[in-house]
Amino acid sequence: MSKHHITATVNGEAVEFLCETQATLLDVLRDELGLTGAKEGCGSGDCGACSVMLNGRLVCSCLVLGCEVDGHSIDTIEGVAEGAVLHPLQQVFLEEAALQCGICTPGIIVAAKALLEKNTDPSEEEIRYWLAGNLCRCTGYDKIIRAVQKAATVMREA
Amino acid sequence: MARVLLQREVARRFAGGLLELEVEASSYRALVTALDVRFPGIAQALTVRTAVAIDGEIYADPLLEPIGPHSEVQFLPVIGGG
Amino acid sequence: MGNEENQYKVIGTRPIRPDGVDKVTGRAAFGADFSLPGTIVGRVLRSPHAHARIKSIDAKLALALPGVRAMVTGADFPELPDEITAGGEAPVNFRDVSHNVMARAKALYEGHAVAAVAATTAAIAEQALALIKVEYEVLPHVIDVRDAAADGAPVLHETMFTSGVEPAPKKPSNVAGRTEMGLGNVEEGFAAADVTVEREYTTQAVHQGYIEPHACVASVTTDGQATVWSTSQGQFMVREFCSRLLGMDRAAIRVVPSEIGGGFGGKTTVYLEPLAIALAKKSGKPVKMVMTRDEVFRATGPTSGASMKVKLGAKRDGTLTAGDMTLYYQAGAFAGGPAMLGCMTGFAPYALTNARAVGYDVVSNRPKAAAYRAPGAPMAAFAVESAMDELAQKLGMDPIELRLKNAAKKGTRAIYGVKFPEIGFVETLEAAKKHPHYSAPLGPNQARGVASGFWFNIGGQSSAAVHVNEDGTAEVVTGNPDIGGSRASMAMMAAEVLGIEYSKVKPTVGDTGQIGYSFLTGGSRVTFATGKAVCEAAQATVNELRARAAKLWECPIEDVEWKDGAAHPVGGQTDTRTVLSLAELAESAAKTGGPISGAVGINAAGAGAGFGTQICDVEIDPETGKVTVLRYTVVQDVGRAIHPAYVEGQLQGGAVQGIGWALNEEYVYDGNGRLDNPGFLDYRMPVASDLPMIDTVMIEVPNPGHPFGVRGVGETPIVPPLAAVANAVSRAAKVRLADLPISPPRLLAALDGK
Amino acid sequence: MINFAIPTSVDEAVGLLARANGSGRVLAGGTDLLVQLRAGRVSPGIIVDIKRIPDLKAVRHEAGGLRVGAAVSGAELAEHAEVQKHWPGVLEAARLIGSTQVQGRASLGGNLCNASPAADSVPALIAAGVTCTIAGPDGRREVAVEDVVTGPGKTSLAAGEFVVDFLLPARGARTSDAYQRFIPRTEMDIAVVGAAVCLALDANGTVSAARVALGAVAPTVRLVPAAGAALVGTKLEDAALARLAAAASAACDPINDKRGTIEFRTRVAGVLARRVAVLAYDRARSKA
Repeated sequence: MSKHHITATVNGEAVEFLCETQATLLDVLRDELGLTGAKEGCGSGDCGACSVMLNGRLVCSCLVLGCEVDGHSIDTIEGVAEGAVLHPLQQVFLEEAALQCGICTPGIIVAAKALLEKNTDPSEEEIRYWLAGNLCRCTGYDKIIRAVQKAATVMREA
Repeated sequence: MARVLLQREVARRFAGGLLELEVEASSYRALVTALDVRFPGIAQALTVRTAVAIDGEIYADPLLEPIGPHSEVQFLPVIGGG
Repeated sequence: MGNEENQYKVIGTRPIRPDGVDKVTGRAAFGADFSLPGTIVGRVLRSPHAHARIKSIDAKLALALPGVRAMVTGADFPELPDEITAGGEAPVNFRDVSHNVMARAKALYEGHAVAAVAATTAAIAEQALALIKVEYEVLPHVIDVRDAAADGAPVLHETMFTSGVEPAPKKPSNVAGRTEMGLGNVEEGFAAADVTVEREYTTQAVHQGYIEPHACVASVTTDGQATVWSTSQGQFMVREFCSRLLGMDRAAIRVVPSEIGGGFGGKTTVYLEPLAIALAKKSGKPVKMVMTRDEVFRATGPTSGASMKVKLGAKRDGTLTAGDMTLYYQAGAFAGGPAMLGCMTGFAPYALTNARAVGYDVVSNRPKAAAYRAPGAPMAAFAVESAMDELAQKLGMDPIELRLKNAAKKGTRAIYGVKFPEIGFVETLEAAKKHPHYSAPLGPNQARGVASGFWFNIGGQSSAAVHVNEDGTAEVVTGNPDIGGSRASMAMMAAEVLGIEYSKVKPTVGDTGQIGYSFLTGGSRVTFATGKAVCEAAQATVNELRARAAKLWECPIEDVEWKDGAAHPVGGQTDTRTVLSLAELAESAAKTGGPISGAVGINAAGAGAGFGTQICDVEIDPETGKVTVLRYTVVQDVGRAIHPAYVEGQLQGGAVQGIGWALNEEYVYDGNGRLDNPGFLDYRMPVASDLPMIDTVMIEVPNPGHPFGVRGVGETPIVPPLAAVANAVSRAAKVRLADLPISPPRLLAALDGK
Repeated sequence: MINFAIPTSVDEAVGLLARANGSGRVLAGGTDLLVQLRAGRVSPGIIVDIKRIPDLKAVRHEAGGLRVGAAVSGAELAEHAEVQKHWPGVLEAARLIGSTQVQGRASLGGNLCNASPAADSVPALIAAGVTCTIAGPDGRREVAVEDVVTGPGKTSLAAGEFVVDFLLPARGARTSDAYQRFIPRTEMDIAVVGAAVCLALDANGTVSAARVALGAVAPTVRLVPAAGAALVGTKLEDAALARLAAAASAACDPINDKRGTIEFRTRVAGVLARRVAVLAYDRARSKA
């Protein structure tokens, strides 16, 4: 048996997949589960485009093996909106034009959501350091930081 | 007569270093034909890597552009971009 | 379509982009997100040597590996003539492009493609690469541009004889070309100067750094029809390049653009697509190819490093009397670096009557340079704007005043000969001077730098189609990949012309079979040129709508005017002529002649030049040489901001790329000519915590060449920052930093040496 | 074909590694291992995921100190308030390993056993006098952290051995620590120089004991006794700090590479040691 049979929970739903030892969680999400929202920008944990939540913690899915996640819970960008209702971060990113090409956006939204769940009123500096592992080459980060600040306000007032 | 300004390299190779000259032409096509009569081979050189500014307006493909009696026609390198 | 304020309903507002929801929910499909049933995986074998003769390639073992379906090498690609091809776009030597995507007799840089295989899985493809036996004869290599230009350097191309020098050289060299341009008499200009400054400057090769690696899928049917799904800055560029490299008709290749995850000029050429088509043809299977980040760094982009010398002369009152510059730009392994563009742009912001610029295009054993946002301009601007700062210091003048004193205006002749039309450079300087940032207090070890910059912006060929739907909504189809929100701008311009709501317009980026030829997304041209095409297509649609109303009213079309999204009878309503909305005309289209559309193809001239001025505050740590950017302001003439938020985004993003170029980004080579930092860990692009907010001031000096006054905005913002940062650091350090990047060891050494 | 196992006890892990005859690799946070796997720098016969061994993820009090499982991630460590209070230098060093995402995975054990001279947590662990438990086929042994790494990528661990946990020793009053590193950016870089200082003060605020460790300036992280000695008996007067900086710089044996030059590293090691000593001193003083 050259592949591992893994069961896990992805975005609240039970999934099963087969994977080889070297396959990363990112490979599994994209190639086995059809969840292509997480992107591979570097494959070495330096860009954050593949950010997902693993058992409630923010990780780069390119630095997790698929076979590690047996029995674990994974949340991806595809699960951030609740049905047709966008998460406040998603809505604010749209309103504030906090994306240009959009390739880093899924990772940044997953990461920012993790921050706002821990800290409902982060400072600019806290947001910048929290997101330092999410590279964006288009925006210069300005609108991203402002969008996270605004989303925090929206969420606090909700 | 339109005032024609050549690029230094083209001027050196084909026009004996002449950078500025006057040409009677009502279109770009006629202007290049006239230049080629005077400086054989220049027309070919002006079709590659060359753009044209007619009265300050840059054209990548000027073939059919009209030339006014007092126009300034400036040859320049093709400009790309990122 | 005039240009007075507040006359627009849609232009200048900030609606949500049409592709936005897909992008915040992870649905948007980028290059690597596409697959077809039965797709196999293509991988590239790359040269481990900087310069080597390929003596033989033995693939027997690789091809025997179960799961391997096809392999290609240089022998599979036709030889093309060694010539610059003038087409409807920038001049290209397709022989070089072909040799760059797949090496022939020699590998010219580490990472140069030597062979490619397709196999059923990525792992098998990787195994197959390891089984290919390539016999190399390693040759001496050269990396540095000055070394490459020197006598006795290892020559990359035996057929390269420097162009632009008389008499033509008899010996081949790495200097592909020399270019010279000028105005007036430089020697006389310097003789008339009271003060001169002269210095040498260097910048390093930097990568565009898009987060999305190159990726494509190619499928070829047995009758030779290819379809390519790929991420690029131009589906028509991909089609043309593949057609030329593979000897296929344009009509035999359909290119479907994916969403593009950043390009910045780096996706204006092909790397994988021709290989994928060739592998798909051989294997009979769809082939997917995705680069790793390592491959992106080793084999694509970057832009040239430069070695430059600039001299400026001025009167005591600051009036420039002469400028002279010599630029050596890295071209990478093949000719065609942007030295010429450096010569054209460096002095462009200033009214110089005596100026000379000499540029050298030099090849070396590096990946072939690709366009990067205002290609060639940031390096020359770094040198010239640093020299301006030094001159201001020497004259005891405020650096903005010095620039104002010499600023190019309408009618100023640039070094490349053209007199500027309506431009807004002076306005950017005035706005920068007035900005509170410019007079804010500074603390110890802090200083402020200013620099300006210029970029031409281009127009060119674009197609656009507007289709009125049966319910009164509309489709807008263009042929330009949307790299930063342009679909929103296209929809906004169409909505404005049609007179309907933005939300009723659906913009689409068509594939090569769905829309007419469009030059690629680059040169800051899309909102200008393709936008102009959209305006004209929308106007044609309006004319057709008026014609339909005229039919219904049984009157000449001249009696129908279009306003607020409806046909109005000239002279007011009558019993038979009541206002007909676009929706009503759409509903009755079948009765009046069928579907209502407008389609145009244009070759847009009149791209307005872009000027900008930027202010940067830094603090230096004198003990470690570390630079912190404290505050940053970008001022730019944007002509007319269609969607101001995305224009601001261009200014901010361009400035930050320039900050990275100034402070940390560089290609580092080891002694064997191998890239030592091919990843985001050690190729240090700015991260969120490195930066302050980037303030923007948009000056709107409308471009008369566009219906709404649009100028390109994407490239200009990367031109000033190299010098803005360096000038700030130089003032804080009290020593001139003339070599980029200003990394901590370099600044510390400069502080020691002062 | 790489095998993969998820043991649930230390003994089971030891058995798996022992049977692998040296071809086994331990997977904790994976932030180094996965990068090496992808680059083809390692090709293990088996990967042993130790994160489901309860002790490896535990943080518990022991002898006035704290026993921290080797697979505890930086983010998890930060959730223990006493670490912040008593070992702020260790925590800030652990928290500097990589991005927020990497913090969710990277562990002290991995950071040590990857054996990089630039590992951020290691100077802090050494300065703090931390020991670790190593389990292997011959049982368990307790080793000072500074004795684990023997060279770049090399450790003193025998085949089949792995690090189980760390003991952060009890901290007396007026004792504290600090760690800083120099990087070109503000985040996401590997340390060009790292400096950790742990100080104990007497009632008068005079340094009674000091340990200084430097990272990225030699083939392994260096404990620099001369630098510590420069501080003992002082209140960090300028002269003492100058002696510290000189001793720190003198202890450097760095290389030129893409991240820094010999000259730069040597110089900045002194600068950082001085800055970190001041920080540790202030912390110790405020911890009556």
